[in-house]
Amino acid sequence: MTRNFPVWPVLLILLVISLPLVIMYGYLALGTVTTTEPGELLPSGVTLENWRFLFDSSTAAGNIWAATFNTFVFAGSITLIVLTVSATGGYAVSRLNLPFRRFFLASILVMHAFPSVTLIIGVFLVLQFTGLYDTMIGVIAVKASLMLPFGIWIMKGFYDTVPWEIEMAGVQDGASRLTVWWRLLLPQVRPGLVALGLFAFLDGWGEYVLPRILAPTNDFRVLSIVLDLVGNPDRANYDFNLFKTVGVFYTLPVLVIFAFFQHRLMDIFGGGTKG
Amino acid sequence: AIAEDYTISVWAGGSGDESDYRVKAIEIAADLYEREAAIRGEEVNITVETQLFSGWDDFKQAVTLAAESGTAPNIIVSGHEDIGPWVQAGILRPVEDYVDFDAWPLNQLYENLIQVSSYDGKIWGIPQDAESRVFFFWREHLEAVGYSKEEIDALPKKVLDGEYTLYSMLDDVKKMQDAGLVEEAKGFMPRISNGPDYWQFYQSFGGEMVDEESGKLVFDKQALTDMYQFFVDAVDKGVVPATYLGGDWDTWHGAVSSGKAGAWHGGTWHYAQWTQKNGLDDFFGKIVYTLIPAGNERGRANAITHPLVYLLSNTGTDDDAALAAELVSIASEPRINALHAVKSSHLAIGREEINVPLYAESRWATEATENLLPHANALPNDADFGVVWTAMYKGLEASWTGVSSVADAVEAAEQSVVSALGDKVIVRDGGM
Amino acid sequence: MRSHTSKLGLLLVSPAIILLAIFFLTPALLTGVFSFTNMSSSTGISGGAWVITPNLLRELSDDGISPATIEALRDESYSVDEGSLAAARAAGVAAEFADEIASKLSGQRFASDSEFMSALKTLRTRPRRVRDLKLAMEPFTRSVLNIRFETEAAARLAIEQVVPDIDAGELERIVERSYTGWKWTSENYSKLFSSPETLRIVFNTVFYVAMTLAFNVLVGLFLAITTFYLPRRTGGFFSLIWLLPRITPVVLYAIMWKWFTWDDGFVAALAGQLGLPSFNYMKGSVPSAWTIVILVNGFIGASFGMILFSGALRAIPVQQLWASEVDGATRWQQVRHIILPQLRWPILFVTSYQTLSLLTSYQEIWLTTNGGPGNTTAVWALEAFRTALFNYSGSLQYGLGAAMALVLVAVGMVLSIIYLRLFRFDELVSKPKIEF
Amino acid sequence: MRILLEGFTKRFDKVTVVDNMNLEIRDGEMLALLGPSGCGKSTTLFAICGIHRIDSGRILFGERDVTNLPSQKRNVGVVFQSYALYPHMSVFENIAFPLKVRKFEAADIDREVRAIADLTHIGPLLERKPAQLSGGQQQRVALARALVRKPDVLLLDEPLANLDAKLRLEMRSEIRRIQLETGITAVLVTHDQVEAMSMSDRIAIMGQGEILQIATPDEMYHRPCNTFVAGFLGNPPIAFLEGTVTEAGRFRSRGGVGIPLPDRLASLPEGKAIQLGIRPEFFGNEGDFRLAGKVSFVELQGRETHYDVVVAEGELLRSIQPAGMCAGLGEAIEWPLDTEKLLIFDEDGVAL
Amino acid sequence: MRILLEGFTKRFDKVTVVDNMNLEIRDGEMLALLGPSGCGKSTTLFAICGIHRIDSGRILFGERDVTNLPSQKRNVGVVFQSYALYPHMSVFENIAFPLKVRKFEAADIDREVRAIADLTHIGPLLERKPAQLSGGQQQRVALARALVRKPDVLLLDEPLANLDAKLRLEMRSEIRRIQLETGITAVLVTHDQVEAMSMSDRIAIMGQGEILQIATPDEMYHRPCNTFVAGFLGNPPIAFLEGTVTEAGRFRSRGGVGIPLPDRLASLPEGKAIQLGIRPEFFGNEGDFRLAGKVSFVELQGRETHYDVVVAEGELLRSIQPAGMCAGLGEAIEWPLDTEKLLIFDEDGVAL
Ligand SMILES: Nc1ncnc2c1ncn2[C@@H]1O[C@H](COP(=O)(O)OP(=O)(O)OP(=O)(O)O)[C@@H](O)[C@H]1O
Ligand SMILES: Nc1ncnc2c1ncn2[C@@H]1O[C@H](COP(=O)(O)OP(=O)(O)OP(=O)(O)O)[C@@H](O)[C@H]1O
Ligand SMILES: [Mg+2]
Ligand SMILES: [Mg+2]
Repeated sequence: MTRNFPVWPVLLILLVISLPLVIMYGYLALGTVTTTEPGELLPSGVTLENWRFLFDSSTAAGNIWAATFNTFVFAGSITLIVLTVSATGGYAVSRLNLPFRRFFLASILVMHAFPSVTLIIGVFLVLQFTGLYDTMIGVIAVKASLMLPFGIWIMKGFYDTVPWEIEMAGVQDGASRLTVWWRLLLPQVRPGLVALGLFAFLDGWGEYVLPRILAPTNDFRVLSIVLDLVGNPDRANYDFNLFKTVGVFYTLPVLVIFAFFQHRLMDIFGGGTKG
Repeated sequence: AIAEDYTISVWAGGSGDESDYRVKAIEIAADLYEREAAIRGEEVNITVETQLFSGWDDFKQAVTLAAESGTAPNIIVSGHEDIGPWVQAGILRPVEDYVDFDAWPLNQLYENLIQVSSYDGKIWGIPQDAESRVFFFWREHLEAVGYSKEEIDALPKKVLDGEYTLYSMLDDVKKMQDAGLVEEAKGFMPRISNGPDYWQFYQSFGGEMVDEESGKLVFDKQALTDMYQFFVDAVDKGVVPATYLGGDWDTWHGAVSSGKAGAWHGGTWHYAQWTQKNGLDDFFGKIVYTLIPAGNERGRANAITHPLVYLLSNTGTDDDAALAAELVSIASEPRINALHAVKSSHLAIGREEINVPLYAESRWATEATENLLPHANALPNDADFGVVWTAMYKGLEASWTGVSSVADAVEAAEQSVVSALGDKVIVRDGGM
Repeated sequence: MRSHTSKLGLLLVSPAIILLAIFFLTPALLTGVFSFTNMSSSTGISGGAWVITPNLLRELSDDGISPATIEALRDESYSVDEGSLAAARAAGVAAEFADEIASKLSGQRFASDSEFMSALKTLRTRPRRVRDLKLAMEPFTRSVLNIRFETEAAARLAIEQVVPDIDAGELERIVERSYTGWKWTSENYSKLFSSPETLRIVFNTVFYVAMTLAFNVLVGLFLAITTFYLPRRTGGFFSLIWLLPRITPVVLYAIMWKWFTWDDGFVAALAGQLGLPSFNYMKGSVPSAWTIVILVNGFIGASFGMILFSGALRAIPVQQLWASEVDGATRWQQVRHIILPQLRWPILFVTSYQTLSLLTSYQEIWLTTNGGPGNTTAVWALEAFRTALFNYSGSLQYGLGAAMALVLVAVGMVLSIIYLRLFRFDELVSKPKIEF
Repeated sequence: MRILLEGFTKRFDKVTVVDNMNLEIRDGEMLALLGPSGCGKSTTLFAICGIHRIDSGRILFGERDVTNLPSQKRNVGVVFQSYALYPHMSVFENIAFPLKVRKFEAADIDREVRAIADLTHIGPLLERKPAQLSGGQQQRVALARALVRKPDVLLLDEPLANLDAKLRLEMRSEIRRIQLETGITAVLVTHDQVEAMSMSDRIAIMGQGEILQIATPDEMYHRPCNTFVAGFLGNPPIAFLEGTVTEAGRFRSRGGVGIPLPDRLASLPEGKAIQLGIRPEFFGNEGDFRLAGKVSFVELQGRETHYDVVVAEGELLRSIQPAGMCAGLGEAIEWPLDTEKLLIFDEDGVAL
Repeated sequence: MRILLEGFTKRFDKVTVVDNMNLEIRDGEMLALLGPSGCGKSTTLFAICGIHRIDSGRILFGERDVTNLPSQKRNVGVVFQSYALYPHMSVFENIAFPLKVRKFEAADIDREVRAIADLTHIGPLLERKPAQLSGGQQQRVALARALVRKPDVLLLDEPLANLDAKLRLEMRSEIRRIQLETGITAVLVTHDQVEAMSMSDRIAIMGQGEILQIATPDEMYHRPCNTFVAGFLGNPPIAFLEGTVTEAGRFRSRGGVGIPLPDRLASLPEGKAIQLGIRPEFFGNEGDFRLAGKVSFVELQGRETHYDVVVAEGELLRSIQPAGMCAGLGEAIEWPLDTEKLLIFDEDGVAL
């Protein structure tokens, strides 16, 4: 591509519309190592005090490492379920003869439109019937299920892009459809799996409402709950910078994942929409 | 004898580290109970499982859903206003069936607090703490606008008698502002979010929340109009911004505890925050506190207390409940309750508590108990009060910010209350 | 040829179907059911009981139930006689205690339970626990007041015992009114349709969705196109920045905006320095509140558009861009005539997908303006959520909330179906090519 | 292994794509299925290999009826146009895959793969991934994978279409060599006549879902059964002149060109409407009859030169001649026509 | 318009792709840039049309130095290999686009577009979208779009690569016709020798970023300047025999085949290492000298038959002969060799 256009006006506009984000995230980062009070424009007083919660479980953040571990387990399990079920379901829907396949696909698309959180009373009843209320397994199952329509649809899109010839070749080579799926198709949709996995993980990592409502007393505290706790201004020892620091700590793994896999994430709709 | 093992769970809402005695008191009670039993020759082992919730909304949601699934804690520490809906939903056991209110320590509890814990003719809960919502003035600023020391000390009395009204307050803070003592639009700093406080203003203008006679909820349009108008006037006067609501607590605490405002209102428990965290060293030297002044002749100076209560859920066996009730009763001993009261700057629940040295030494606690609590009333225990509550605040927000006129805001609030509750609410128009 | 159902296919979709049926379909159906009830936190979800309370009696007497009946029902008196003593013994009251009651209180009548309690407390053999005392008291009264009857029959029976000659109609009404659980009703919908508030929320929602959508699509487009033309690194930096809101936990993200726009926040402070009006932009005025709401959501959504558009842009063969340059098109003409027309489908897709997500999104608004000031920025989903699940005073109206949710579901479904048509859904489901 | 299709019919959603086709592929032969795009070549192939179910008819492999067997049980090797290599596997793994799913021993797999890799000349590439191979190499890998498990029949669906001109040439002989060396029965689907003619023992020309002619390449070139077949083979293509038999043994085109008919058809009745097929090599090289015309286009092709010659209003013949005998654009010429070799068809296009 | 590249150099990230190339394209001629994949043909084209900036050197259009002009200001028409039609515009809009961005009047646009559409025979297609066109039609649209604004020079980047064999044939003459009719200066990039030879006035053969030879097709076929060029032209390709001059006028290959040298080179010193280039048509048709060998491969191509003949261990000649004179696979033959036409190169491959 030729570069025969002036770059700087575009850059300037970009910069201006990005400014709120740059400022917010900039100050967020600054707040973690300074004693800046809310409302001060210029940061002041460098300190690492805000990060004490990492070693000291007596701060409002409690035992942060346990919560971090829990969050990993939580997001990881969700990712696992979403990936497995979407990988199998997406394949079946994309490639196999099923009764009501069209209907199923259409319903999956429609399910995007569900205001999922307002179904929560219903979800609660279901959990209660199944004895999963106030358990993390229940929350994981619910969260994973809510992501499923998205996951199946995305995976279906990816399967659709794999040439039929690959599969035909596999069948010719004597492999069963299951083998074909496992050995030939899955490796082909790896970008989709990776992107979906990342999305599921990020989504699970940030989930806040479900654990709060469906497992209120569970000892399995995830970071979003901790952050909410720390961020409750009604507390006597409320500390805005501690809140920001815990927030940054909470966001950090996500950022790392994101920085490493940005392009993988961008793939998410690789199979999804038509151009 | 055979050892009896019990597990008693306690959840407390809206609680943090400073108010952890809400649940710890039960642990202490359990320990005491075990010892008493041992002396009686019985072996009782009680495990107390505790859980603190920092917020209210999620706590109530958790309790409701847990109760629905039969896993509610044996003891719930919540606001008294939940008694109404929860009783109707069948979540609670009446505590009066399990403990003797004529015996120590329950027989020394304040009558009005027990009243607050009652619903439909039964006592459902045991008061856990009390507080009061207070009006504060910054002494130096008052002095600067012409009050003498004595006049300032007499202010609470003047407020109580209705001589000093909310509008007098506006005039004073305006003067402080004009004198440059406080910044523009910072003279008066009310609560930044919805809370029982705003019902005090409703009462200041003559509003009533419940009709004595019929027990029905009351929606007093006149009082509401006057109250909304008051805040609009305050904005017009320039002592509070039109865009005030929804601010940040941290900022607010910082401002009021360092004399950046002339007058404000808060809770008795804020004392702990200001003295411990915000570095307010000489509370009584710098601040004078009163009831919420009356707004006009219809109204009266008042305060609202929003006591928390120990409630017994219907989870578990009758024996569990009986033991839980026993523990709650022990936890209400003045000495044990004082731990909570003093640590979290709440007020006593019973007459004897004032004799507990820890409490007696706390000047704030004792003074506030004497000066404020007797004049405090509480929000109604009514299953439908939430509707009125929400409607009132929406209207306040709308008129305060100037989004709609006072009349329209009142109109809208009435609309939503009436459409939701029908004739379960009495709408009072005009003078009466 | 009729297609042969693939057994493997059934096996592979079954986990998905099971999970969706349990956690999606069932709750959705339940929500539909709830929307026709008056379910709330006071009625409970799983059902209720029959209780006659003093308050109820007051209401009933207002409703014209005969005073005699009311009186009888209100009666809480305790009487110690042969019958009640026998009942007490049968209920397991300790024999010693029963004997003492018989000997000391026989033939007496007590008007309230506190009176009876005081009397019992004078007895030597009374149980130590208050609870046991209370249990012992029960057989001596025929009061129905404040007793939870688990079945309607039990309630009816109890009332008939207290008021033997009760009028059948009255009995019916009393039993009905004493039920504490939820009841079937279509009131939720009529309430929704008749409330003037509804119209405003609808308007808010439409406004919110339209504006945020416009922001998302336009900014997403702008970002995608500019980052496409910019050198790789610079472009990468901006796409990174704009993806941040999407991956930041919403709790934190909301607080950052608060910090940014509060009356002591960055914008206000900056505006103050510049001599501009400085106030709480988030809640201070309706226009600024809307601006913030739209920006808060817009910044999250723009990255979605950016991702999709970037992908679509990269799918345009670079030769076409070369060709247009050779054809003499300026950069703007290239964007206008070559790029934008080819992004038509992605734009449509983003628009429709985002419409649906925005319609049902509430978290960001909830955590920032929470609908304020004065409910001016409240949208349908938020109202549904607050009605059903989130209320400081704890009175959660599940039924009404469910009805509101259902309205959303219906709107969402209609929209989805339109979109399915629009995107020629049929083309997305091609027939399997392997027929065995 | 002899393959037999009997009354094979295939419909897609009511549209009959192949109707009642009968086709025999002889043991060990390479049969080319040649035809225009969309005529049903691939459909036929997919029916043979068991990817499509057939709507009626039978398919026999030798004596075995495989009509209702899935692909996995048919033992056919297919090379797809796109090669369909498994991109995530190395060349070795690609070739080994059919053996692996059959649970061969590792040692056996290794031996077999190396043997077939030698045969297809890809021995040194075994560790590479398909993306690291050139088109021709990929082609060979696909072939090796199809052959490694010794299939009963090898099906090739336009195996050369994706290669560039030079490679195509090379792979043609390569594939043929391997087929001959292994002696496997093979079906080659193509729409390239050169490919069909140079690679196969017999050609089956398809049009619209039916087989028009099956014959050896030579026979088909020289004795096409109709104009469609005649037009399909030959490059530059055959030119047709429509006209009538004027007197015994003579033809007159619509444009008025008179040409003697070959001796063998001297007996055609006068006035019969016929078409003359004139291949470019019949015109301008040798022959008794001389035909005049005007050169309307010249194309140098190195060794040969190709001319378009207008012989009458709207009637154009093509001629191909060795390079050097240059006639210029627009030049009037009179060139010999080898009338004995002319192809004659009736008005419906059926060869006479 | 004459185009001149002077000392043109292009680097991509330090890799020099074209180094100091000088090239003149004469006014009104069609020059073919022929060369293997990756040799820099497209790079050269992109430099001419201004898509790439050049790293050093100058580009002149007539007398105008366009080196630093963006492509919008160069007035070149380009037809890309993939046509690069704008899929969302109708054919009319596609062709009109270059005029539209130049802000022509609607009436003028209409007139020009229709004129060029007539020239390219796509008049009836103007309302269609590119997706509704066949490959050949798309090709014409691309051509029309490139021509409509009367560019100074027309650049064609492998314009026929995506077409099938038959269409390719057709479009070759079509493009050439249009170029001749408009008299525009044109550069044709291709790696297909037949295309280059049949379409262009002159061919420039490129290898590794440099121009090896520029000449007319005929001259290049018959007098290639080196073995690379010789090998590049001709289908089937030329065969080479390496060896030495044994005695005046005789050659002996490594494998021991003795062949007389053409008269014009009789004077080569004895013992000089040389290479003989033998085109397939030199062998097996006519000539005085007879060469024995064994047929190792036969390929029928309808009108002609192509043979590979092993004349000695590891030495293979190709022969192409009219169909009919059938020699079988493995048959020992002795065929005439036209020694006078042989191409002779020195050991570095430079023509003698
Ligand atoms: N799955 C299908 N559903 C409907 N029609 C189909 C399907 N597959 C092929 N067809 C149709 O059947 C006809 C024959 O298709 P087939 O693929 O066999 O042609 P082909 O001869 O292989 O053509 P090509 O040379 O283009 O590959 C075509 O008209 C095609 O449109
Ligand atoms: N943008 C680029 N960045 C780096 N290297 C490039 C770029 N474009 C081309 N090259 C390299 O420059 C060399 C010449 O490329 P060019 O496209 O000119 O070849 P070509 O002769 O057109 O080949 P083909 O026939 O395959 O199109 C190749 O080695 C190629 O890899
Ligand atoms: Mg095909
Ligand atoms: Mg190129």
